Amino acid sequence: MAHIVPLNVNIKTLTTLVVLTITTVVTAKYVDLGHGHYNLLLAMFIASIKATIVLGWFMHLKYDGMMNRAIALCGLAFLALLFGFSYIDLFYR
Amino acid sequence: MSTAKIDRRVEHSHHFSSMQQEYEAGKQGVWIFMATEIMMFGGLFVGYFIYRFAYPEMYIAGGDSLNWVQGAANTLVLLVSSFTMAQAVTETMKGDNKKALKYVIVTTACAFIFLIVKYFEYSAKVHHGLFPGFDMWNPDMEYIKSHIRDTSLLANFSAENLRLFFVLYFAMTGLHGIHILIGIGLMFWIMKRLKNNEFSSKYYTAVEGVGLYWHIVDIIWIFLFPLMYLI
Amino acid sequence: MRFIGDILQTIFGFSLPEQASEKAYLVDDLYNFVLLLSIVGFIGLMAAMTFFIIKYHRSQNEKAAYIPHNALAETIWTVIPTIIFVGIAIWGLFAYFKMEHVPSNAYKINVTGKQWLWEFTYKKDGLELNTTDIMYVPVNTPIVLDMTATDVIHSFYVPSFRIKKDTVPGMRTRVNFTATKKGDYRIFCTEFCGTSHSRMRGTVRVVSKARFEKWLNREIAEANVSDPVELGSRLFARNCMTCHNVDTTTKIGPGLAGVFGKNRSFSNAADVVANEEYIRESILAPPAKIVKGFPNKMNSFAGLLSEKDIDHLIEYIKTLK
Amino acid sequence: MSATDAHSHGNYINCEKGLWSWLTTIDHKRIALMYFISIMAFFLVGGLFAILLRLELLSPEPIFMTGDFYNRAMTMHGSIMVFMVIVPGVPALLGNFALPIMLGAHDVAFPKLNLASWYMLMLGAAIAVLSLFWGGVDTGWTFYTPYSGKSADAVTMVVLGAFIMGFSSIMTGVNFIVTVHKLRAPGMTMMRMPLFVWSLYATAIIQVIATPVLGITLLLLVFERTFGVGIFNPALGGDPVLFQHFFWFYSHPAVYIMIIPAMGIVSEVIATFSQKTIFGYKAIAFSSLAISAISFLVWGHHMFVSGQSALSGSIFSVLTMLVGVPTAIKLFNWVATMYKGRVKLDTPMLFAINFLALFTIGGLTGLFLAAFNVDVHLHDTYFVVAHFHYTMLGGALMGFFAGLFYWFPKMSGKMYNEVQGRISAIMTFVGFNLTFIPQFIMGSQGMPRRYHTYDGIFTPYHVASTIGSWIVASGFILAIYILARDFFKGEPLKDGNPWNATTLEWTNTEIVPIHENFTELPTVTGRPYEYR
Ligand code: HEA
Ligand code: HEA
Ligand code: HEC
Ligand code: CUA
Ligand SMILES: [Cu+2]
Repeated sequence: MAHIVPLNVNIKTLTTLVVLTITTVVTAKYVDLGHGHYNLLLAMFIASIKATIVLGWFMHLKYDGMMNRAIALCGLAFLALLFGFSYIDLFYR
Repeated sequence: MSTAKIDRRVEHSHHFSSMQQEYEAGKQGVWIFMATEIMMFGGLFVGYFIYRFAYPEMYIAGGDSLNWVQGAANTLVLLVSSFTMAQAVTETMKGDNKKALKYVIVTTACAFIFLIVKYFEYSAKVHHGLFPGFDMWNPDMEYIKSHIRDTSLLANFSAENLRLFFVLYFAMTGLHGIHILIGIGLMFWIMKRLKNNEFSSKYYTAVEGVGLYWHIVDIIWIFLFPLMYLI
Repeated sequence: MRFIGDILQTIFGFSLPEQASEKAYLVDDLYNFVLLLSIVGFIGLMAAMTFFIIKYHRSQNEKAAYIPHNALAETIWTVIPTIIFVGIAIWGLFAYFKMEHVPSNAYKINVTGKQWLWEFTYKKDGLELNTTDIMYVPVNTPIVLDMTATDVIHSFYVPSFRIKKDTVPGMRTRVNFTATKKGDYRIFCTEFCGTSHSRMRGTVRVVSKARFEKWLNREIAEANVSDPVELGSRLFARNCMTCHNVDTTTKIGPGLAGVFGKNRSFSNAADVVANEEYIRESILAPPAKIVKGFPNKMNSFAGLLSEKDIDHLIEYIKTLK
Repeated sequence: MSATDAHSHGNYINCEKGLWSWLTTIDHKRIALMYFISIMAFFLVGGLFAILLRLELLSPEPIFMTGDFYNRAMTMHGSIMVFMVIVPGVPALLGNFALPIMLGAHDVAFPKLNLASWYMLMLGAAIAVLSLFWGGVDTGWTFYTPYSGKSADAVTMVVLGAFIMGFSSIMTGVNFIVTVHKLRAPGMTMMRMPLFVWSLYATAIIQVIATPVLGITLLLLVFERTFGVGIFNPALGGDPVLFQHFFWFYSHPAVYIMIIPAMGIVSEVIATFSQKTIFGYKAIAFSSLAISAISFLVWGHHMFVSGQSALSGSIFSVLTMLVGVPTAIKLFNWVATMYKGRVKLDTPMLFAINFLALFTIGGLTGLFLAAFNVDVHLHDTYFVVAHFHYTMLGGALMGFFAGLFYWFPKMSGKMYNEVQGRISAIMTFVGFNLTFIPQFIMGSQGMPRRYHTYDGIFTPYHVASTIGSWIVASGFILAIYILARDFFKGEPLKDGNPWNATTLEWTNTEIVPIHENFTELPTVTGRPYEYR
């Protein structure tokens, strides 16, 4: 019925995730990007990549129908909204 | 069939018209629940960022006082468990309940390891008076000072604000921990059914659903780890 | 434009309170405009509906027509409301920013909301005046209120001025107005704040500039007396009078005349001679020594009165003979 | 299959007997009836509080309530009506009954989840109502911090109750979305779905996306109270306005959870009682989706004077106006549907007309509130109270009752007493306007809401309003009485489609549907409402 993800793909996914985790730790702990929120942004960027990989491969979104992708995206989009508007208030108060 | 006494599903429930339809419906239902999970944790993340920009130094101080090695270890544990869970789904889809069961057991073991590490972390925090409730808040400032990476940050720093960091730390990791506990419950349910050989290449919705749930729990941790421990 | 506004105001004015500030018309104009539009829209829609119901009642109409849609009609009633609604919004924004604009010469009063009263603080030449209940302001003078709250959120509302703003603990909010007519106007608290929310009312008293100056000079001088006995007597009147008389008669608590220096006996402690320490303790920890024959009715004033206040009270109580 | 055999005789009501068979049923129609009973009970309790409030407000000074008692009654009234009556009302009761049949499905996608949802509502409601015995709650239904962080102990209970009821709402939402996506009968394309189903679909999206945020907000409030954590407490560095953002991120979309399904009912009723195809099917269907999407962008209009930044206020004001557009489209389309139709004013249609008139007023007064500077004057006055009663009571609840009378014959197999039904519709209309029009006027004049005592100048309006409340209450009590009595004693139907409606629940089922809805799934060949 649905796509079966073989062992070696799962292993590759895991390896990538582990490598990215190490990157997160190293960049956050030992690379100082100076003032501002650059370290934060970098860490969030890597975390987003990791989340995308989990969503795509472990959670099979890559092989899944449009609808489930849309549902996942929908959650994220509305979350972005909550973020966006709350910040507009806080930063311009 | 020779395995007649085993309650193996070959027939869809009465209100569906095919196994395929039932499978897709079930999976979609789980996905929608995942969207609600995203929104729920999302609210906490919004709170996190708002206060982070309001009191950056307290987040640095708070984060530095956490044990990032334990955090990183837990991240790896969860990643591995995600992998074994994904593999369990793969095996179930192939119809091999036995192999799948083994993978689920490893996943559950990882979940327990995670909780044990968490227990040590929490008790260390409580020990240093960093639990912001039940009148236990009594921060050990020496401890904070000895961990902070840049002592100049302590200049404009108040214990009250530090409290906010630990509020969010305990709220977010606590809620995440509760999800892990629920996950463990679901794992046991799945294990029982795998043991009974209930799944087949035609019917594996439950395993896949639990898998999806487990991966979402992992994703949340992927964000929590750098935000709490590293940055 | 003002002319049209005035006409609408005469028609619909009954539903709004008296305009008593310079910018009140900004609210009323838009209110009246939307009201007019709503009435037209509502009557139009209802008239059409009633007409259809009567004309096409089942007893009148044998066969229904088949009209699944009509692009023109639907476009019209999408586009026109959009324009009107967005127009209203933009009008509202401009009016809002006009109202929010604070003239640079505005006179500043600090407002503090607390359960359940409003406190107003005037500053002049480094002196301060705190009042409650009635806020005096000069007429035709731009005023800006710098507001906060001490416990929970309240909201400062003067209907006749068309101003309202929450007062939030830990935050400063501002509101401004220019009163145009002398008289008394109501202040309401419009953010739910507990038991006596509905009693958290006050008055703005708009007076001539000269009278305001006079009032302020008098009150501020009054308020800034430095004689400890005088200050103590005021504190006493505000906080203690409900339970204590200043002679020897009993009210809820004992009359305090002549207490100082006398031997006191208690139902729960050994006798002492009333000295400053004892009075201080009576104010901060009343139950420690409960005067014989009296109930333990007095609440501690710790946190409510400052050290200075207590010194003043003691000085005053000393004088009671 | 064995399950089917047990149900193969009789209809869904009498195919199984005994209380236990009801409490364990997973038949969506039976669950709907259980919701019927519970929601009507909640409504009467909520209404009772309203009547008490109105009695107390007869005089500017207290009559028989203390301030604390009034505040508790006001909070209970608001919370019960919102969380226990009008949010679950249409979707969980009428939606549960009609949605699967309208789609040509045997049941919702997850019948057990459906039953669990009912139990969640009951559990949450029990906790919330029982809090009365722990001293009650006096925060208003909005639970604003910091007040709610320190007021009465029972806040924690009510908030937990609302949290649990939130899960009930999410479960219903998930169920409906999946049912719509996956369980449509052969030939039932999305564009052939009845408009009620479209509206429930749009509603379910809001339920699923917005409710979790309410959940987390309430949970934080519970933490705040039990651990004293201080996220929303300025004294501890928290931000009280943040609570309002979180709360309204749910609660504004929630008002559309209330109204969109009612709009769906009105679409059904108007098409059926005009015996004419609905005007602008697509526009009505998509405007539901548009409303639910835009509804997430406007929550800040509840916070215009809260100290939120002027920039966000401006953005929210403009976006709020945009919500009015799809709503206006619907109203115009409904009236256009009557044009050249064959209109008959039976009870459901009368309630639908109540809806049209009253909701239009409610919506139009929303425009006053959405205009940034006008709201400065009107915020938290009785103008707002009148606005939301016009939308929630005049809109959502009238639509709800239209639906109750409309589907009543299908639910019970009986016909209600038409004359009495019409009387109840007219009574609610008259009483409603008498109650709430005075509130618009006194609100504009500056009467603040949540006031136990008030300034004497408002007395005449309050008296009129209280008298009106007796008439509305009698109207609704009459309506509920008719429905309850005729469920058992009404005249049995001879025809399974008394309204000559076109949707599957009328055309393709028995007079009272069987347990499985259809013996054979229908095949759909065209749109609904094809009266030619
Ligand atoms: C069912 C519930 C419901 C619905 C549908 C609405 C619909 C709307 N609401 Fe309302 N609202 C509430 C329930 C609801 N509301 C509640 C409960 C509160 C108070 C909460 C609390 O504080 O306790 C509230 C409060 C509230 C406020 C905050 C007030 C304040 O506290 O200061 C605002 C402000 O913008 C607002 C606006 C609107 C608008 C613009 C709409 C729009 O969706 C309306 C759109 C409809 C129309 C516009 C009418 C139809 C149009 C025509 C017929 C077109 C023809 C007319 C012309 C061309 C002019 N509402
Ligand atoms: C769907 C929602 C809904 C509904 C239907 C109603 C219905 C009514 N409401 Fe309510 N109301 C709210 C939602 C609703 N309300 C909300 C959200 C608030 C805000 C709360 C807050 O500020 O936090 C509010 C606030 C509110 C106030 C303002 C309180 C204040 O600010 O101080 C008032 C005052 O008049 C009021 C009146 C009424 C009246 C007269 C009815 C009438 O229509 C009720 C009709 C009555 C009945 C239908 C039943 C009567 C039953 C009996 C008389 C006895 C029988 C009883 C048993 C057998 C148990 N309501
Ligand atoms: C609620 C009523 C109440 C208020 C308000 C109150 N008191 Fe008292 N007070 C009492 C009672 C009753 C006693 C006697 C019981 C006791 O000693 O605690 C008392 C006792 C005292 C005594 C000891 C008198 C003695 O005879 O030895 C002093 C001094 C005193 N109060 C001062 C004050 C001052 C100063 C204030 C205002 C800042 C104040 N009280 C406000 C009720 C009150
Ligand atoms: Cu202060 Cu309401
Ligand atoms: Cu709103």
